[in-house]
Amino acid sequence: MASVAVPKRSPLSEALKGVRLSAADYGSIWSWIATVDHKRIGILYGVSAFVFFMLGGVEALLLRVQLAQPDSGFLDPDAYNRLFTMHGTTMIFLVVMPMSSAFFNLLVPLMIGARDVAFPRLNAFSFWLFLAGAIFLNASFFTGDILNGNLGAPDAGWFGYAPLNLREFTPGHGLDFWMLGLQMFGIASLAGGFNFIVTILNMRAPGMTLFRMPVFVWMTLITSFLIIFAMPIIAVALFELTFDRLFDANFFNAEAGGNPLLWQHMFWLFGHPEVYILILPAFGIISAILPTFSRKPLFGYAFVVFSGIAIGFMSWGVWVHHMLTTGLGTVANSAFGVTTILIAVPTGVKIFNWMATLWGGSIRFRPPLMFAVGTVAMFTLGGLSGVLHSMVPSDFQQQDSYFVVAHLHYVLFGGAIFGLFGGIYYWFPKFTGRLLNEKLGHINFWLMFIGFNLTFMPMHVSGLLGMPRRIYTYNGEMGWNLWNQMSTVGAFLIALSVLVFLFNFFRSLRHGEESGPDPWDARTLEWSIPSPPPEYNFKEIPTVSSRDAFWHQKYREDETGKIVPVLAGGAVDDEAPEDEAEGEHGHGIHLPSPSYMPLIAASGFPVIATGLIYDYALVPVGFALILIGFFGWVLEPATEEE
Amino acid sequence: MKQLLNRFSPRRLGHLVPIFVLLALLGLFLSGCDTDTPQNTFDTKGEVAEKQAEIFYIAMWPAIAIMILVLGGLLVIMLRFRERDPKYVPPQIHGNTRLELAWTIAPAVLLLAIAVPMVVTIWDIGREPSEDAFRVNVIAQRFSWEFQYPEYTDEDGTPLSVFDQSGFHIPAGREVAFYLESVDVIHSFWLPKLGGKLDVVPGQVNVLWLRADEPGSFSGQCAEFCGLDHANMTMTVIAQPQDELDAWAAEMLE
Amino acid sequence: MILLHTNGQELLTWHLHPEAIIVCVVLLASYWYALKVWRPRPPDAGPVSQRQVIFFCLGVLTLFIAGASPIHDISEEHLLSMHTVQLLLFAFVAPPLLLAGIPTWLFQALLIRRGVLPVAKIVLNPLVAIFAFNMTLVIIHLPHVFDYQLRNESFHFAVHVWTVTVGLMLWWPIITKVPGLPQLSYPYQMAYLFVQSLVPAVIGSFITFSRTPVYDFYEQAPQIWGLDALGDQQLAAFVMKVVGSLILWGFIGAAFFRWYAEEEASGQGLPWSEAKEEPPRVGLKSNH
Amino acid sequence: MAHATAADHLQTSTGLDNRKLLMWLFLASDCLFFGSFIAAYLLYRGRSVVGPYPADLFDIPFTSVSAFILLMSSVTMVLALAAIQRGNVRNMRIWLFTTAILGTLFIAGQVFEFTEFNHEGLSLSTNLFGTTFFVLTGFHGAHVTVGVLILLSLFVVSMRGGIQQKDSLAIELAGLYWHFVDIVWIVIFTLVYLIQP
Ligand code: HEA
Ligand code: HEA
Ligand code: CUA
Ligand SMILES: [Cu+2]
Repeated sequence: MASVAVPKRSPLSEALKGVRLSAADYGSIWSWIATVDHKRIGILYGVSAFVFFMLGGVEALLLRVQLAQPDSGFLDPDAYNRLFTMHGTTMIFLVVMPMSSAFFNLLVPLMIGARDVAFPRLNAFSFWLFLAGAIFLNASFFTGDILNGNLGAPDAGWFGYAPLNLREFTPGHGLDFWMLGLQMFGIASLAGGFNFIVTILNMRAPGMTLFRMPVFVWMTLITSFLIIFAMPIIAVALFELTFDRLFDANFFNAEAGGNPLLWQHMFWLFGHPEVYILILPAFGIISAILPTFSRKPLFGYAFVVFSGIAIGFMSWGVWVHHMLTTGLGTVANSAFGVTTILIAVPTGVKIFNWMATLWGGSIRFRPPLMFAVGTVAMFTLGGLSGVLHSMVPSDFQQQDSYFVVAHLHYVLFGGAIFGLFGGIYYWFPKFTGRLLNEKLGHINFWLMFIGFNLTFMPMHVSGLLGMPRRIYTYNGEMGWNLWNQMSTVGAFLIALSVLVFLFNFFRSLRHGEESGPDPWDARTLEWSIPSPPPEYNFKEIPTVSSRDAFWHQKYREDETGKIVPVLAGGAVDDEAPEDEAEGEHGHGIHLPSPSYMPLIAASGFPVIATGLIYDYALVPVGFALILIGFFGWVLEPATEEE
Repeated sequence: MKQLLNRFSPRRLGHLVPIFVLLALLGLFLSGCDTDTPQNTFDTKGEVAEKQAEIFYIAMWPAIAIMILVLGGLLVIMLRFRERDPKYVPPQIHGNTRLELAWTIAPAVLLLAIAVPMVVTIWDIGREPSEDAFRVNVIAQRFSWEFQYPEYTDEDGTPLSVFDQSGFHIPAGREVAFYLESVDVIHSFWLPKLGGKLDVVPGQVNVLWLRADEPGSFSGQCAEFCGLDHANMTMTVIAQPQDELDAWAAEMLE
Repeated sequence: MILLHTNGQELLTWHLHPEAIIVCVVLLASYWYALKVWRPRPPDAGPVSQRQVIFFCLGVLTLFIAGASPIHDISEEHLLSMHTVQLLLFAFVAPPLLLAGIPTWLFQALLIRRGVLPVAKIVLNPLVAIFAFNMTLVIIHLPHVFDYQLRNESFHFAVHVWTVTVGLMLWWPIITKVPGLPQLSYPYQMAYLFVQSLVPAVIGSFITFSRTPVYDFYEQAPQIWGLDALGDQQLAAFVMKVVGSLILWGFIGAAFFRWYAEEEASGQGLPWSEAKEEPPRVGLKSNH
Repeated sequence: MAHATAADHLQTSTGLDNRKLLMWLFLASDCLFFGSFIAAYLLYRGRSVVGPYPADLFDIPFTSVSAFILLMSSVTMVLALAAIQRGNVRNMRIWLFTTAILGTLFIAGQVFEFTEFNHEGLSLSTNLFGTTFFVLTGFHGAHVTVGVLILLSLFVVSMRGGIQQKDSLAIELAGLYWHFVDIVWIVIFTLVYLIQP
């Protein structure tokens, strides 16, 4: 990790020079592969996450078709089990988390007035390793005889409970791919987490104190801390599983005295902080959107921030609410029931502050605002069903029923996905220079909103009517038919809304209305630079003297206390510095050079994983790749030599 | 007049459509609660299920109130504060500490209040089964259930053991203590009308007590995903008066 | 099992605890002496505020309740959970109150003097304090030490006194601001308290999920209030983890909002009313 | 503050070097790795259904010696850092190399211990003790190995003149990591070897 200055004549750095791109190659395919620019990495994250969203969505549609009627033969049980496992795993790890990472990457440096993240190459490494893990995980589909409908994917559910996850009960390689793929993904998230903490703490523009940072940046900081403390726990659980499955160890083997509940403790000790890792970025996004579209500052900034910190902390003390029915005893259940319901308090503080932000504003109904308000409303519903879960005795009836499925989709789809869509509508112009079509945006929103409620509201009912989750079939007498049909219809409405979005996206990329630097009359720094932002972000690093700095540049109060625009304020100077090398008092703007090393290092991981499953000979090859990548990385100069 | 008309213009009513949809769904949702379907958790037929449903209601009504508060509040705000003059910039209000305290403390108090009956009920239904409970050992195995009745033994002293998923018998009106054991992976024992579930964890014996108030037949199923045929790990439990049960057992033992 | 018939009621009677009473009286007497008789106060310092006196008395009262009330007896004879309540009173409640009750000039008079100051600087160093406190916490919870403590009265008393002492060290940088002695800025206070909240949580989780009673003593102690040894132990862990964190997080919150207020007060740009026609380009002002 | 490469001539907001902050965060996160493994070990202590048990195998004097060696390597690491901070590259090299050697000795001791245990019938799959013991100490051993690799790389780079007084941060970071791994061993040694139920 330590980087070392190598004397200029080092043969290794000479040799490396041949394979290095210079910043001038910006634009070629290779420049994307070797990129270390946070904006490009952000786009790569976003696009991959969206592809996986479609994949996970299609998996969900298959599930819904199967469940549309009782005793359906559309999918066989094996396929069904693999599909819901992949659906859950994909949506959580390959969609919401990387989509959030996309926003971290795109926005954090711009919002704090930095040229890039603290460790650009570590950032690239993190993306490539995520992609490697994601592809590796999905490759498991092909380990079965896929043409004959035998998928090879994992089939133990997204939380893969022990001892079902042992080789004895789940033979085949699907689960091996799952555990190793997630392991890679975890390392990638860790790298990202470290990077963003350092970036936010250390790379702020002059005057950008912590309390002047946009709430989105705060949420990124909190999420990153959650990541660096939660990921190790799941990593250890997966390590232990790996040893059990591949080397006959006994961690979860009840016969040898092992305790299967150990897995659950570790999984949920990670898993509950994880759900806040999923939702806090969306909270950050709507904390940016609501003030802009109501033309008011965020209400209760300090309270919104501190409730985020409190949620982050409390999330460590509630994990047993996923294990209320495992027989841990009345004391544990009471204790964790109480801590769990208390987490509604800081979350409520956020909800109320958002409402107060809108109150008294001048609200513009543009698509980002629609999605943001949708998030507040739908997340509240999801949160409330969460509170119903945490009422322990009633959870005995709800646990592992469709009521849980309803809850988790309300918070994850209604909260996180709606928020992320809002973010896409909001910042699309910043990174493409064009607006997404507004009419289509509204259609997209209403279709998704109605489809979403139609899909998941009935699941509350079917759950309370005793429908367990993860069943591929049910008896027609159970009274669940109507509710399931509604869900299935709703799911296709959602799919339609996603198609509308895709159409809008591709059309607007080419034909969208030009946005200019600040289409929404926004408040934060990223809108003070041209759209799309130049490679170097800020021609001169800004000096910040207040929260919502950009807004204060545009508006002021006149004698009567009315707020009036400043005539010359907010004009964005989008000429490139005449001579780039002369940017900042003769220093030149040093951009980190592109590098292949992160990709090489990341590619070692799937090689090792494949080796562990199929042929140990590959393992050293993988290690060699990693070493080559890391050494090259440390030895090549970080910026182009002058 | 014009203003009034404007207030109810189709465009504005359009905004209300989703709310109507939501309300309609909510209505359906509430109506779902009192249908008579085999695994309806509200159609309680035993003490434990009843207490659990009670707790559900204790939390549900405040939840619905808060839902109306938040969704209704949002709706009002959206209608009342929508942009009228694009040039208008509202006063920049940064916060209000008293409000913040209010909406921190009020929910906390509400939650602690509903936590009291919750904890009481946890201890209430979480107690050990009583001395005179009818004991049944339940052995879960992928993907079927086995009931063993230590109270009914044959000449050699081996207890009566039943594998018939379509009819396990228990006494009505008497507490039944289920001793749950698994021979392979984790399952979950669930008879919705009699009470919430308890997991069947290999390597430990979990004890769940339930009581069927009246004779009847109750459907239940495995609730923890346990592999390929988890969906079909169902069971029907028949509660009958003690004498009928004894007769049934005697017949089975032959 | 002599006390098998005990019901909750008779446990609530008070017994005489001379050592606790002596400690409390000595504390109050010294406080009174320092304020009324010794009065080393510099001429420009204000009088002791009523609030401070109340805090100090509450602190002493807390010590008394923890050391001499039925809490003490139950924790010593029956319940681990009550023992944890007692520990919280000794370590997280009494020390902040006592510290808040002592005026700054008294600390200065006591600690800033030759021979004392260097020691005070070391002892009150936050790193030393947090280390000492948590080592104490871990060591007194080791099963052997713990069981011995319950069987030996004077050792038990010493443990309590020591707990209060390290508690005072722990809370020093949070409560007091004495020039010349170690202090922490608000963000560091938050970090400090956060770290402090981890150790009890770890011990707490370890005890919660132990499937057998960790401490022999309570396993054999007569049960009361329908709690068996395991349930009692889980309750103890809960108290340690949740109540302990609540206290710590109260202080973390306070530090956060004070920090915020401090920043707001110091760092506001030009107020809008003072801004002239062309305000400074706040967002994009150049660096140099 | 050290200014090692061109990239960080910018001042940071906290004044702490980016890489140093990164290292601290990494170590904090690593604590949870070790914490989880240790928790699993403690949870399963004394629950093995078949032998061999810890008491049958542990050779405390032997392990104490290797623990002592690792402890000494922390001292030499401190000396290496002190040397480069004074600008004494030669001494730095010597101490760096000594540290690496001591680390290697420790690994060798662990390999010996593992094979010895294996001979006496303890493998990863024998019982819970085998499983948790090998995975925990093996994970620590892997950390030490990585540390040795870092030290040797630094040594090689310094032989080619790549580390000067201004680059002392690199040594400092390696040292942070090394001391951390050392402290973890003290914890493991105490909990696994010394305190037995
Ligand atoms: C983004 C993800 C996310 C979020 C934010 C949450 C938030 C919450 N969750 Fe959820 N949860 C999941 C994702 C999430 N959850 C998932 C994926 C599962 C299933 C895992 C699986 O089994 O597959 C799950 C499962 C789950 C369970 C286990 C159910 C079971 O299996 O038996 C429980 C039980 O307590 C629970 C509770 C809660 C609570 C109390 C909150 C709270 O944080 C909610 C707080 C918010 C509010 C309450 C609304 C706003 C507040 C106000 C307006 C203030 C006033 C309110 C009151 C006074 C009540 N969740
Ligand atoms: C962020 C998380 C997330 C998201 C967004 C979703 C989205 C959806 N989920 Fe998800 N779901 C989970 C997380 C998520 N889910 C988790 C964690 C589980 C638990 C898994 C487990 O038990 O292990 C779960 C389980 C789960 C189940 C329960 C399975 C079972 O227990 O048996 C069901 C059943 O209906 C379901 C349905 C859906 C549907 C219909 C959507 C839809 O909203 C999806 C909409 C998206 C699309 C439709 C994509 C768009 C595609 C196109 C535009 C292509 C066009 C193609 C066609 C029209 C063919 N999900
Ligand atoms: Cu058994 Cu599911
Ligand atoms: Cu949770």
